[in-house]
Amino acid sequence: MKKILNDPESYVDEMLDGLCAAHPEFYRLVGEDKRAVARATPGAEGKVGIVTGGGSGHLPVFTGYVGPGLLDACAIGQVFASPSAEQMADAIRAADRGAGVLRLYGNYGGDVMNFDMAGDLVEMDDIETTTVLLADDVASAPPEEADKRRGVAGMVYAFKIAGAAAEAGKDLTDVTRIAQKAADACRSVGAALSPCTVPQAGKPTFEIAEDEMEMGMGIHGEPGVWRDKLKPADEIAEEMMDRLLADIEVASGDRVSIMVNSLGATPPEELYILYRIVKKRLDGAGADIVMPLVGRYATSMEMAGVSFTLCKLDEELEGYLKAPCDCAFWTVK
Amino acid sequence: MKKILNDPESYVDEMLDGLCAAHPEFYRLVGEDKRAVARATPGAEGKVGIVTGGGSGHLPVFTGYVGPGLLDACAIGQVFASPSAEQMADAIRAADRGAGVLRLYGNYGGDVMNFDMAGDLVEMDDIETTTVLLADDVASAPPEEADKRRGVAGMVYAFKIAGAAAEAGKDLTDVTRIAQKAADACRSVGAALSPCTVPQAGKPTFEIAEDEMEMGMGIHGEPGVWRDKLKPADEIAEEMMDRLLADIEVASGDRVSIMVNSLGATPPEELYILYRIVKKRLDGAGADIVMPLVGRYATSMEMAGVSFTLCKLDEELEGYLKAPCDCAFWTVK
Amino acid sequence: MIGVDDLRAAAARLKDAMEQEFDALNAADGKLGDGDLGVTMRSGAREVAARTDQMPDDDFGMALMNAAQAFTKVSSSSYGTLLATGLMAAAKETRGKASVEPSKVAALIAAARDKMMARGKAELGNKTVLDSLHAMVGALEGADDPAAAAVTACRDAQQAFRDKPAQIGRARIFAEKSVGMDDPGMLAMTRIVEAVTGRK
Amino acid sequence: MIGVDDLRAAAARLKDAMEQEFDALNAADGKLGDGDLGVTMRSGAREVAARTDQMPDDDFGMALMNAAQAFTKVSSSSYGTLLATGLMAAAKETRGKASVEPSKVAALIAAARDKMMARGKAELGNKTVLDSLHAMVGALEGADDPAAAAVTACRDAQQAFRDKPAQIGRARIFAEKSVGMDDPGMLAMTRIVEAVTGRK
Ligand SMILES: Nc1ncnc2c1ncn2[C@@H]1O[C@H](COP(=O)(O)OP(=O)(O)O)[C@@H](O)[C@H]1O
Ligand SMILES: Nc1ncnc2c1ncn2[C@@H]1O[C@H](COP(=O)(O)OP(=O)(O)O)[C@@H](O)[C@H]1O
Ligand SMILES: [Mg+2]
Ligand SMILES: [Mg+2]
Ligand SMILES: [Mg+2]
Ligand SMILES: [Mg+2]
Repeated sequence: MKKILNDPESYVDEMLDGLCAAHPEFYRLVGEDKRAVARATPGAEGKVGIVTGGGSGHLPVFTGYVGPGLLDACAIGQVFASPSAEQMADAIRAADRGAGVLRLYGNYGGDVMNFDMAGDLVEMDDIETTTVLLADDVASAPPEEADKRRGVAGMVYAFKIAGAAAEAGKDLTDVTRIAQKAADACRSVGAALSPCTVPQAGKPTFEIAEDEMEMGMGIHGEPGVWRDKLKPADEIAEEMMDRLLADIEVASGDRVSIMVNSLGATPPEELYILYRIVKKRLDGAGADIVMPLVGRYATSMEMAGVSFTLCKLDEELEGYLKAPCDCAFWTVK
Repeated sequence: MKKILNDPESYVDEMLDGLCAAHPEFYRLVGEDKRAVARATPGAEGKVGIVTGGGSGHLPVFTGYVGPGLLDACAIGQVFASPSAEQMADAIRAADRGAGVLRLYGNYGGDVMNFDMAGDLVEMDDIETTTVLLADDVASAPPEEADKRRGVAGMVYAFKIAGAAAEAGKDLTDVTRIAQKAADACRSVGAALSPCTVPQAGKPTFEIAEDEMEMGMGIHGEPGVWRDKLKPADEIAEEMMDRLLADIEVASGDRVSIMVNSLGATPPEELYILYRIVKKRLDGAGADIVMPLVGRYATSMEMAGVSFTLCKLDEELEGYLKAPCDCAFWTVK
Repeated sequence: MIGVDDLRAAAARLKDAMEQEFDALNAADGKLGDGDLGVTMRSGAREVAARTDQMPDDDFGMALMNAAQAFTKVSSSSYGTLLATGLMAAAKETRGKASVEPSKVAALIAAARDKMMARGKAELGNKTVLDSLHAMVGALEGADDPAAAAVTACRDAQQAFRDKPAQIGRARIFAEKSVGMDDPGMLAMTRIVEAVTGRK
Repeated sequence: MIGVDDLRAAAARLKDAMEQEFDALNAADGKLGDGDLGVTMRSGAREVAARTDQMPDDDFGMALMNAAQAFTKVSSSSYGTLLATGLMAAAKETRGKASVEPSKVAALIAAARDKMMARGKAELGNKTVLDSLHAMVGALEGADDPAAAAVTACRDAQQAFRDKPAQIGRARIFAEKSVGMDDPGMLAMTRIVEAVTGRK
């Protein structure tokens, strides 16, 4: 797969420049390194701040979700690499409106260590912080080791729900509780068809034959649960739903949201073909589908493949999921 | 590039089923063949209807843009193939709210003949129709033969602007005039990096070497103006802007919108890298950029590449461009 | 006189011919266009043949209309749409009549040609199916053996235009490359006329 | 006594070593992880060496803090962040002191190990850089030649863990494959200690 870029070293900086130039109404670069993005118009004084952070190459994740009803700020590393603790501290400081800041991000070793260190750094600024980690990828560890799971597209639900709670004026304890509830309610599984290329590496993240797919592969090419011939869409969707429903109970009358997410190159046409089976399975379980999200919500640049994320709702989560939000990639009215 | 599908013959029907199942608040299948999509909630009685149509494989174009403030209905053919006149007539009938219907679509031979024929068919139902064709691709014919140009992403601006005018209660003559003004105000140019695969054909639409790109190539793989080594992002952007600005005058104080559109696989990260140069050039010309659109607005499934569309605004067009609209792919508040 | 039963027999022959010509027509169209002309003609001819039962015995015009609708239903490519347009024009001229005099066929083809010209906005001489039709109209004027004259006219036109550049449709962008190649639509019309007249 | 000048000399040796080990460390990490450990160490060591001028002569702790910040600035991978964490812990213990007694080094490494354990939430025995540090703490206790003892401890630990499965970080998902392979972080620590002690 070919890429449109200049110097690979400047890929992320140029991307951020373009993003902020195109959407100055949403995004503003902050921090010494200009590797933190904050809302163009900060949240109200006294609002709990929400920050995230992680490697680049996943737009709209992470940076794209900075905006009203969503995140307050985000630290951005090189492609697929953690930002530094200092950059995260910049994001935390930008997010702080005097009511504390929730760090809400995916469970990856480097990110966790750096966000912890960033927490230490901002303690000196008297900013109170809490942490909620997304660990929604069921293919990355068995249920007994659920805390070791990777965080993937489930973070979009967590951003949305926690963002709405913060916007509604909840305090840090409450926003943290609600974010944790949202994180706990999400289960994801992905299937990869073709890799992407990290600009600085210059070669694909993994190799896979023209007629193969890998079930459960991670968004950076981490190994999955099986690799085999590419199957028909309906079979892929059935297996992915099997894996989600084996990990979280969905009973008659439950209210759930479901995301059918392209990892990048896979077009929406194919997502909608998959959605037929997703809906059939949830209808079959007697669940009510709320606000299904079909599109590119968490990607790996030009990787081909899909992920499904199931988010089991209670009244509180559903209310925040449906609340308004705005950013360059997602508007809920 | 690999595809997720079942039987290639049923690709479009399954895609439409999934689309309507996921977004019943926006889309409804109508017509005998179920190959026309209409608004879930029809426009107000007495509102001018707007229909479009064309081949599948371009989501959000065409079907995706059915919704309040946008289109009323759309006829959809197989991938890259015209819908039938009868299917277009179904769409026109669904769009009709008693004030006539504008046919607003891209300049492709089969589509034009069928839409003309569809107009004849609905004459018997006493539905008055008008036509505005998009012919915005500057690479497809020289300015002297501008009427022979292909219609590409410019149609998104035309849908938005005409849709807002119709929603505002303008009559058929006025909506047609405004749509024609929007169509005339648009210029597009594309560059392709890799092909896509039409499911029924099973093989890529064209072949291109791993280190090549083609400037000016059409969205179905129609030949462009040159094919050469892949260039750095900034050079690509400069040349594309050169071609647009050579075809339409942009002077100091002009107000323009610009779309930086991915043909599918190209990720938003790369669009934002390109946007830096787009903005530099328009700033350099002294133009004011209004509501830049950066993302996937008109695609060719998993094709890699980009297109730029410049839309030169006057007060009337700008007002309608900024008016609210809603569909599963694009919300303007 | 040519009646609806003749039309039914012609439809059957057309279907057989188009099954046979499927690959050849796709290939001819594939050289300059999108390679679907065989698909267009085979699905159209199949659908026409499948509907011959519904052709009313006493209305040649309605029978032609029936054939036209078969094409609009299953083949909405340029060629399918143009053929449907031409068939509708001929249908209009013969509505209510049980049969058609052979001497009137030239006028029907002329009517089809004109409506197709209006529909496709191409001109005579652009190297399209219109030029085949136009050649037939001329050749049928006072011909002794109209069927043979029509076939010859199509073949000759196809050859006469071979070395001209395409000026319309997808092939236009390959105008230079098209010199020396048959226009696929003209080739298809030769095969159609051979089949419906039974003069191969 | 070990002073800030000794630290500067060690930083220079570390930089040279990490330039040399760039490919080897990337390759070791690439077998099980993302292949960036050479990048982490080279950019970190370069940045530390570039900042030695700014190390205050009279504060060993501040000098170590300076080195820690070099790592947080340029290498935010797991290893870079852990090293920075360890350096900060040692910095805290020596703040305000112009030099450090060699006998206190074991305690500084122990402090680093504990903070890194808290930061990375791994345990001793998980086959990580922590096990190298832990081995050094033990070996330095009453050693005649502390530098030699540290190098030997790192090498021995690396070998002792080679045949155990990885239990942390990216390598965990390849646990079985990792048996028989050096942990890249332990390998890197051996090279670091060889370089800073000058005992290759
Ligand atoms: N506008 C037109 N007017 C007359 N004939 C046309 C026109 N466009 C195409 N044709 C004829 O149709 C043939 C191509 O048909 P077809 O393969 O169906 O086109 P497409 O696949 O591009 O829709 C051409 O060879 C030509 O004879
Ligand atoms: N949580 C942890 N605790 C202790 N050591 C760790 C931890 N995670 C990784 N390491 C060490 O770091 C090494 C890998 O470092 P690095 O390549 O920077 O990781 P990554 O690229 O995955 O962020 C491992 O070999 C191991 O020694
Ligand atoms: Mg064709
Ligand atoms: Mg065609
Ligand atoms: Mg690594
Ligand atoms: Mg790494």
